[in-house]
Amino acid sequence: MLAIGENVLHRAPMAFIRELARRKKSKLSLVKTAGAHDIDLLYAVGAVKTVTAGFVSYETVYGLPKHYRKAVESGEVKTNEHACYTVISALRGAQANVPFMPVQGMQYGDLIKYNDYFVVVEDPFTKEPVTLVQSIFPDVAIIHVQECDEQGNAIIYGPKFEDVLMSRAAKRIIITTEQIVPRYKTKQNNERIDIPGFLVEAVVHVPKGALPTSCYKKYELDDKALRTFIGLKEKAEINQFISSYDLQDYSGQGRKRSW
Amino acid sequence: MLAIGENVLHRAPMAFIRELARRKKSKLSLVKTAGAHDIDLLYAVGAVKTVTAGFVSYETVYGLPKHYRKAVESGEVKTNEHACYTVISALRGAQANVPFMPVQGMQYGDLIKYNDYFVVVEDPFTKEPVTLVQSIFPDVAIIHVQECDEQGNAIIYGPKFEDVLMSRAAKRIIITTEQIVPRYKTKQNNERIDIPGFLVEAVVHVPKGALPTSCYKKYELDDKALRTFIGLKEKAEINQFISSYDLQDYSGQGRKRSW
Amino acid sequence: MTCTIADLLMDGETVFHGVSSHLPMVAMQLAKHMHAPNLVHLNIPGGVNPTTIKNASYSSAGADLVGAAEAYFPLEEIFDLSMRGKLDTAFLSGVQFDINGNVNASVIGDYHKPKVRLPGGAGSAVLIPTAKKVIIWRTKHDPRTFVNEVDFVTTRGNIWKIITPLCVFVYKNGKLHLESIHPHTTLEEVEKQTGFPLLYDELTYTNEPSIQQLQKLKEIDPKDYRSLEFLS
Amino acid sequence: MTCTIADLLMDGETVFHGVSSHLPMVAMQLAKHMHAPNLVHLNIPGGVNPTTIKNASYSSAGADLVGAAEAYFPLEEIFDLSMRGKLDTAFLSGVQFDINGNVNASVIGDYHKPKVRLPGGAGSAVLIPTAKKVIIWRTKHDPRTFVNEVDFVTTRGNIWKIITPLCVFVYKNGKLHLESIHPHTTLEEVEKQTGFPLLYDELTYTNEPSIQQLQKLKEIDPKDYRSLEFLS
Repeated sequence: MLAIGENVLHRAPMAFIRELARRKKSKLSLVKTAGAHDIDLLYAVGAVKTVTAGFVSYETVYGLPKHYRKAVESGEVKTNEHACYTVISALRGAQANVPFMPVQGMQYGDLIKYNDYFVVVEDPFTKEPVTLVQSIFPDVAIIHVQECDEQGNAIIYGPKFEDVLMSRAAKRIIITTEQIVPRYKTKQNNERIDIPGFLVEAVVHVPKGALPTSCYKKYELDDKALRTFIGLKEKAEINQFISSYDLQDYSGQGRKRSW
Repeated sequence: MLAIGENVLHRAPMAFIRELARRKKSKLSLVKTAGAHDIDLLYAVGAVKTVTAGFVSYETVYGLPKHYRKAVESGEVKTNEHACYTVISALRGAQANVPFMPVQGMQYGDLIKYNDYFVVVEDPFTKEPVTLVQSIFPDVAIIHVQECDEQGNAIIYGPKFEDVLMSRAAKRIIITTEQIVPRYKTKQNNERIDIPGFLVEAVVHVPKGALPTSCYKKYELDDKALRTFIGLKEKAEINQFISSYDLQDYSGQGRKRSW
Repeated sequence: MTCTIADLLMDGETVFHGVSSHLPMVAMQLAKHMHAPNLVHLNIPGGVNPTTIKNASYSSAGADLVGAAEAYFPLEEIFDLSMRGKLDTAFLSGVQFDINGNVNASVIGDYHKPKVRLPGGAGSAVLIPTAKKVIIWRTKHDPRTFVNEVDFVTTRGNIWKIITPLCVFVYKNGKLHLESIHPHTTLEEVEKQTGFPLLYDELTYTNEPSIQQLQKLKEIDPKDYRSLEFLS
Repeated sequence: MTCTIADLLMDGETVFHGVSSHLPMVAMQLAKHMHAPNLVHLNIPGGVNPTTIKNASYSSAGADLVGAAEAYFPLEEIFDLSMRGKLDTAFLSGVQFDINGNVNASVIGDYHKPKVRLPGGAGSAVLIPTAKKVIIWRTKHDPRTFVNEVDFVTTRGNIWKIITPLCVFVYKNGKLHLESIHPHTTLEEVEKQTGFPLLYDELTYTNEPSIQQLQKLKEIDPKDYRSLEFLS
């Protein structure tokens, strides 16, 4: 199970996502609160078995994620629908390595009836009913950051979304980064480090690695590329779209394909 | 129930604690992970009914908290002994407003046998036993910080201990601060703000408000004062010790007793 | 719609909007500039009270809201805040609504093999029950949106008002009631576009935006992001 | 004792110490400077790998450890890390220990009306069961510390080694076994000071500190903080 950092169209680890597509990964289980291009692309190449999320859609101007919808509506793949918060609770459960977390609010809807990862029990202290959500233990978290040193000490500028939580919930953490900075620089900002290096398994230098989504302080979203992707239908077109990023996605490793 | 920020001898909100003593508060319930002078002082003036903590002691060179021990051993007051982590879990429960949190590790000792805030239930997902700790809902959290603006946007430098968590778990939050800084200064550091102002009920300007404990970037611990306090026995001596801070504790309000 | 929503917000309230929420975001800024200067604006990226929303072109969940903010308080914490009963107002949406206050943001058709897979309720399933007040806004008002019975209950109840391009519904005694209709429409039009029978006591027209509001709107939202949803 | 403890630590391990823990803190720094440069030093204030501990005079939980650190990773997260099975070694202590690996840090006498209220186990009750390896150090070795039966079981089991001023115990097959005795003492002395019968197979003397270790100790801990506990 793969936890993907970022939120909707912001700081998605797209270079890593595209690499999964290039390597023809399949039957992936994905988890995140709110996804868009990342999830839609992996569905477009048939790489996904299930997605656990509270929300899957582009934002307003880009409409709905067609590839994702097509796959779900065909019955090929499964959506484990959560409220975004229950994903957060389930990841907090993994952070503390407990099997479930209690959560409020879910008792009013039918998501708890249709999904076996929710269960209602009696609170042993008050005897009132309480909803539990089963913890989600990602195998890998993939997070794109602006700054990281070679040890993996990573700093996220601007919104962190659920990335820090994911780095504590997952068994392995892979960082892709806009910039590799020297250790003395991360150390100067030691109290601002979001992910300490000793938790990190691999650091990959991928400038522009979040494109076509945005990366705060680095670049805005690539509107044209996103609209192009959304308009694609054929597998060949989609593969070509991914290939168009090949040089850029490997540029951090001196254009060698090292990951 | 009062949650007290800081850890052992560092950044304790001592001016506020002394004010509680001056006002002859009694029957207080205290919660924290690891306490020392703060808890010992409140016990010394007979202000406490219960303390919920994982550890109550001065560190090595200052020995044991005599006033606390005397009170507990006389049977006057109660200690709700936790592992420090179960206090954290219980506060996380309050943060999410759920009645309990599951926690690992406790099944090997007898704390869960002797204390009714721990209970073992069956995990409905795996059918394995799991320990629950009842959530702790502090009425007030009192936190001493280095910098805060008038709106209550507060920045803690150096270790935050459980202070940020407490500010999310408590119903009301009171900040005492070394410095009141203008809003444009906190705004420049907006991503570093630990407690946003809209959560804060009151901000009190108390330079040196953590003395005799230390305050990172401001002052070191006052060794002499601490040793003096530890040596005191009579109520009158203790009251005199507290009075010796009167001027200093009110200096932030132009030496008027405004809080 | 923006001004109608702004009028619902009170000074000092803690108010949250999510993704694809330009319209409530602009309404919150409008309220802050008019009658509610101490309103606390919360959003997904975590920017508390961003001073401007002019850079939020394609997203109401972008980093620009943190850059211009007073403090950082992200989604995770906003959910917790709502669970603690400290979130005054939440803006949420959905795809289908029925007269009983049921909200569907999940699927059209069968849950496990849907005819249409919707984006999902995001935070709705936990925020609608726990926020003190919930305002639903929806830029479509037709019989496929306001239906006799929703296909799936993502969550239900605890709705305060629903604002549409045609009218304002208020939820009371377990039912949606028509509270006011917008001046440019008619009761017949609202009836025609609503899939359930309209309940109402006294029926009024929604207040027209004031000149001051319209002027302020031009300042805070010069590029008319509030209308993005109508275009998509 | 410091050198004996340092020798137990391996390169690359993630190692935690708490309050009142100058001795293991110095041992960790010693190990880092000798054979374990990639050891990850974790502590309560959250300073990952502080470059110096020379300012930690009265406290092993002070802000100085954050000031000199590579990154920030506080107590809350260290507990979580241990729960996830990712904390390699934890240094903990206690006041009473018995042959069955029971640890008491809570009370002497009755739990609800104690003769002596001890400081409490702090993190021990959750860390001893969940850390991969637990090293207990105790600067007192007498029959009131190593007792026949503890007054209260704060936690039990999963101890790797116990280091005292006289010897090293190892916990195996559910019992504490004597592993080695320090060169300056005798088996008779250890027997006299231990409240339970000593179990041992082959008995050796603990390694003496090397000259390199002693030199390095002077550098990293010139003020001899490691001896603070012996003075109190």
